[in-house]
Amino acid sequence: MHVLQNKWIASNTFEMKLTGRFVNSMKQPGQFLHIKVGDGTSHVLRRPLSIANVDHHIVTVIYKIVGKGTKWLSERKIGETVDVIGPRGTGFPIEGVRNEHIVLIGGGVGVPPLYYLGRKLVQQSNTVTSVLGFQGKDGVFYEDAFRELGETLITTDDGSYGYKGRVTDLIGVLNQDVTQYFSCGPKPMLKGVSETFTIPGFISLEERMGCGVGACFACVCETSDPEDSKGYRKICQDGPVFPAGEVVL
Amino acid sequence: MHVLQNKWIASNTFEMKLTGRFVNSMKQPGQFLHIKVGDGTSHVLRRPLSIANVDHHIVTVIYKIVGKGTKWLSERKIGETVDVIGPRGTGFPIEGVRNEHIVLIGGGVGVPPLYYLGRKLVQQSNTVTSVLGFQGKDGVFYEDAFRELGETLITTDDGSYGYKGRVTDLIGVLNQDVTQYFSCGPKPMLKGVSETFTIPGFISLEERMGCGVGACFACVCETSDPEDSKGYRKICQDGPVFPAGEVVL
Amino acid sequence: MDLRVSLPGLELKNPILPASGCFGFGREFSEFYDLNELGAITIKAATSEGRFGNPTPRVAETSGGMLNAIGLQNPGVKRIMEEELKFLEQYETPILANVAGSTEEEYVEVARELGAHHRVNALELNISCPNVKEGGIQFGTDPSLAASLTRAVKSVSEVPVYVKLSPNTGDIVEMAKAVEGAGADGLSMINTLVGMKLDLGTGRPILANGTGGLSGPSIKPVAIRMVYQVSQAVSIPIIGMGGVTCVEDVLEFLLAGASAVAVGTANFQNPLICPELIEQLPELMDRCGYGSVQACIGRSFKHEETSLSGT
Amino acid sequence: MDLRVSLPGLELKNPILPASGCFGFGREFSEFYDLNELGAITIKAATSEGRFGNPTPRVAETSGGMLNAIGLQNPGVKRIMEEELKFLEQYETPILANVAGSTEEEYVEVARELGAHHRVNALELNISCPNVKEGGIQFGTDPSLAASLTRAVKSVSEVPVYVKLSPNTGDIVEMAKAVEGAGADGLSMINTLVGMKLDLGTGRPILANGTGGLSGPSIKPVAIRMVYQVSQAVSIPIIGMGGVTCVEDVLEFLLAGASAVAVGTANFQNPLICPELIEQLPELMDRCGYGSVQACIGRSFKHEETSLSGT
Ligand SMILES: Cc1cc2nc3c(=O)[nH]c(=O)nc-3n(C[C@H](O)[C@H](O)[C@H](O)COP(=O)(O)OP(=O)(O)OC[C@H]3O[C@@H](n4cnc5c(N)ncnc54)[C@H](O)[C@@H]3O)c2cc1C
Ligand SMILES: Cc1cc2nc3c(=O)[nH]c(=O)nc-3n(C[C@H](O)[C@H](O)[C@H](O)COP(=O)(O)OP(=O)(O)OC[C@H]3O[C@@H](n4cnc5c(N)ncnc54)[C@H](O)[C@@H]3O)c2cc1C
Ligand SMILES: Cc1cc2nc3c(=O)[nH]c(=O)nc-3n(C[C@H](O)[C@H](O)[C@H](O)COP(=O)(O)O)c2cc1C
Ligand SMILES: Cc1cc2nc3c(=O)[nH]c(=O)nc-3n(C[C@H](O)[C@H](O)[C@H](O)COP(=O)(O)O)c2cc1C
Ligand code: FES
Ligand code: FES
Repeated sequence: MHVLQNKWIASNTFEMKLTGRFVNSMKQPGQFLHIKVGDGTSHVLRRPLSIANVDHHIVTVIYKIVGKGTKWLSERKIGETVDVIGPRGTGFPIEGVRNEHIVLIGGGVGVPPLYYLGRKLVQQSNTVTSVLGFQGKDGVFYEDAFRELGETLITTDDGSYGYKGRVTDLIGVLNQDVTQYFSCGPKPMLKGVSETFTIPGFISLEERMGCGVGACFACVCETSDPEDSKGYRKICQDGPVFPAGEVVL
Repeated sequence: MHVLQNKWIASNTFEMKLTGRFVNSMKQPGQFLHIKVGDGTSHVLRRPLSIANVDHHIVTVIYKIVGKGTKWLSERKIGETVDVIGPRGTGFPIEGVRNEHIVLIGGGVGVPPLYYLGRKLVQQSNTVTSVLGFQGKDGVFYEDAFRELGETLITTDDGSYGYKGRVTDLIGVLNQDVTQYFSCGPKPMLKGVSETFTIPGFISLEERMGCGVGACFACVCETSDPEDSKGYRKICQDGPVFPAGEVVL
Repeated sequence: MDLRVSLPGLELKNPILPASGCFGFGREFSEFYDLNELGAITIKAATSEGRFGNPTPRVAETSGGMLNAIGLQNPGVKRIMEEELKFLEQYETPILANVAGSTEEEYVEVARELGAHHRVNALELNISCPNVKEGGIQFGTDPSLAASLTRAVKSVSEVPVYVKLSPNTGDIVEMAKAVEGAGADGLSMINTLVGMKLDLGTGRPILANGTGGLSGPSIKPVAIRMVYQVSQAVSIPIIGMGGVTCVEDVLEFLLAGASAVAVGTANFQNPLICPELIEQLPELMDRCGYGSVQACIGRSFKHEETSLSGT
Repeated sequence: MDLRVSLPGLELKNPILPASGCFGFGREFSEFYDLNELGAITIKAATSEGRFGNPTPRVAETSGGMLNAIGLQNPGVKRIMEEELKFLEQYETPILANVAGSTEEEYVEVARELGAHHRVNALELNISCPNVKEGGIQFGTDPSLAASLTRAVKSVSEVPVYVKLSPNTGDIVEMAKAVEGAGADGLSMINTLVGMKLDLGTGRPILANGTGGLSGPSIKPVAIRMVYQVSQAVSIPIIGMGGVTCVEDVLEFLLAGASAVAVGTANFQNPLICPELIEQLPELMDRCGYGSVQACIGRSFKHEETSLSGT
């Protein structure tokens, strides 16, 4: 796919816009792109990045530089080509979700897929409240974009912006009419979120991936139900989104 | 060093002009630059390329794409930086060479260092005749540049340009007043050249290199003199240029 | 250009097959291309009962390679036959079924069942999985254990048996000869080298299992060397693998002495790698002056023999 | 930040030293920086007589690594002492002298001479050179031969003896324990993995020697795994090496259990790599929360022990 934009939007965080094949099949929020990084075979594994938005043949990903692959990505210039497989995985099941009050809960690099999700939900006449957690003020991104979708609460670990603390701390103050939650972020956060809420919800998991297409069994997680016929789920194929409670966190 | 130019000049052959540190120390023709190719550690060995010219803080190399490293080099764009160690090695000993008639004999990627050598020799009031061999018409480069230095004979393996045959075939027709020869090219050519000539000469060798600085013993060749106290020479340090007959070809 | 290779149990229309464990049971890749294009399909290791495998993380990237410690996760031989081989019935491509186990009895049981399945053309005895304590690696590092296991499996298998060798040994030739002597019909080599990567943040190994198997371009020189040495020491054919990412690598394995070439890790970077290699191979062989795959096999040393004997 | 490490015979002011064979005798690199910056210097293998080594080509590049088959070229122990150690007298950096040979007698002779030289602080017994038929590799793959050689060398050496282990073995821990039992004062690991690369044009191996030793980033996961396993099984210190190219790699070796870290192949890409690593190490250690090199050593498993024992 072609790079249309690749810009710094927050501390070590970049927003990349791509266009090319596949974009039209990117319809379900929560899916990811599987991106080749580096030249030749210097990096044998692709990097999964969530779809943060799709708009007029343009797909957006938002990524944080954490290692060599994301570093390499951040150095791509406009007009260059990036080798992308996607969309992969099973995203948030929002078909038919209408006129509900949904809360989106995201932490760090779990925030990006929630934006596309929120946009879709609003298009489907839902009310959306977003609770987004970041490490600190420097790391906050897309605040205004989320505000356009609905009420948006920001937390930072160090209190340098918004509420000081974790997103789970705010669950109690949420409006009682919330009907469902969708969440993406680090495992401890997802655990906290799914243990705190009593309403139904869906969570999106991360795991180190090999193939990213369901063939290598690198990314499995256990099902909560010991009677489940398979006993496991593949995050790259059955997920990354699962109904809260389906898999062991 | 900074890339000032990187252009196709003949079949699979590129001319790259660089500027930066070191250029002022590049005084002896026949030395080489030791160039890092690829990103990070995808290629652990540098590539040796002869200095083809030095002019006003600009150094020229001419290279043929034969593998991944030269391919990578050919994709460098103006303004990019290339990591260069150099000048390395011992070149042609031309200090004090004046008013002689010198013949330069080069084959393929052995031609580039002869151009800088020829320029220096002409500056030192020598007469220069060049005999340059290429695979075919498409591969010929720098013909006009050499003609400006003196008489220039071109041979091609397939006869598609100039004389058909090998550079050694032309040694017989050279003017009798030739006093020295300097040669660079593939080993069989150097062998032919040094066996045909009776006058003194210098030849420049190629070998796969590890360090390129004399520390790893990858690039040694045997001395012809079995009584030589070391018995070997390092091409990257003692050479690549040797008096004809000093080392075993 | 003749790409055919005829191996015990496997009539390959071209020498390219996916390596076990990197291709699941073919289902996912069938979305990318028609599996009938492949020379053969190696399916993921089967054990007698289903196994969940190791805790995650199970993979980590290294310079020019990767580590995996999947831990032989598979649904067990029964479900593999019922669900996966069933799915593969729609294709004609020969199937090489990878067999794993903790005990000789388990190997024998799995081999008996899979070898009797009409869709399985040959077995690949995985005595080299470094990632589970009870994964057969003990068989893969001791030539006499390997030989006795090979003999036991051969005695029950209805199809030819390829033994997959571990590179984690000081003497690969000895191992190869031992299993050849025990009746192996062919060899697969190499499995992964045992490696480790630490997470500098936590100070601990990235893989939950601690160590993992190193695969990818990094290990190709080791694989080429082993295929080169073993193919000159045995007379059974070798399926070569380890770090193949491009058509030049395929030719290198053939020249080193492999009769077919399996592609593992590279499927992860490029799901279309196998059909691309099949498409590109004739042109490269032609350029290098080979008229058939058969003519390439072992050329590196056959060549030498010829020139040494003075002709 | 305390970078000091105290090892048998070697008082290192920092844990970085060049690996044997990738640094000659220091002369060439002394043009790039002051050798006094180094923790120690490992010099190229010495044999009793000068050796010319293997025919060229002696090196080939691989994906993320390289093969070499230099073949122990060196001017012989006498000239090394007269010319090279003489040159190194101007520096204060401790010297680890690499000892090779074809027979036990040769090793013993070289070790006696080098060990008696006032400029040599410790010996590194190279029982792992894969590149010459008579290069000691037989000692490196057989634990009892390795132990007897170690004993013989220890009995004549005036300085501590480090044994350099080969990774081309199925059981590195057994080998390490054997030489520890025979009196080794320390271990160096790893030497190169045996590999090969073919030239597709000629069909033959690129290296004139056929096989060569694989080094560079490719082999790092194997090296880390071996250091991790061995450091938990022995109580003598380890000089770790294999594929170090950046300061993160240095820390990874320390955490895995190495007490010092040698840099080989990376000197070829960046002649300034050693001083650069020394300069960068404090910042990285600080960022990862380590106050001294000592605190890093073996942290990967010491950590585990702690958490397993529940504290
Ligand atoms: C389904 C999914 C969606 C994701 N979406 C986003 C996103 O939208 N934005 C974003 O910034 N990050 C996202 N991540 C995390 C992202 O994939 C990693 O940060 C990235 O792969 C790190 O690559 P690297 O080369 O920079 O790091 P390195 O540490 O050098 O990577 C080495 C290897 O580890 C893997 N790895 C490292 N960290 C992670 C991680 N947290 N999760 C999975 N694999 C990892 C890499 O993929 C690679 O194989 C997502 C992960 C998953 C599984
Ligand atoms: C002193 C010297 C001067 C040279 N000058 C020139 C020049 O001016 N122009 C030019 O086009 N070429 C020159 N060469 C050859 C050039 O170095 C190789 O063509 C180049 O290194 C190939 O790199 P690659 O990555 O494209 O090929 P690959 O085959 O992928 O390289 C793999 C490895 O082999 C080495 N290698 C491959 N071919 C050669 C060779 N012929 N000589 C030495 N090493 C080789 C590479 O350096 C690398 O380490 C010179 C070689 C030497 C030794
Ligand atoms: C994720 C993964 C899973 C693997 N699983 C198996 C397996 O189940 N059985 C087996 O024999 N080999 C298994 N292997 C080893 C490969 O089949 C192959 O031998 C090895 O990876 C070297 O080839 P490559 O470098 O092309 O990947 C696995 C390799 C990987 C990377
Ligand atoms: C060109 C070259 C020459 C070597 N010569 C020796 C040697 O003489 N003695 C020795 O013990 N190891 C020798 N080695 C092995 C290195 O010391 C080191 O163990 C190995 O290369 C792994 O480290 P690296 O990946 O950092 O290079 C040599 C390695 C290379 C690349
Ligand atoms: S990453 Fe291979 S199965 Fe999910
Ligand atoms: S390349 Fe290392 S000595 Fe010449």
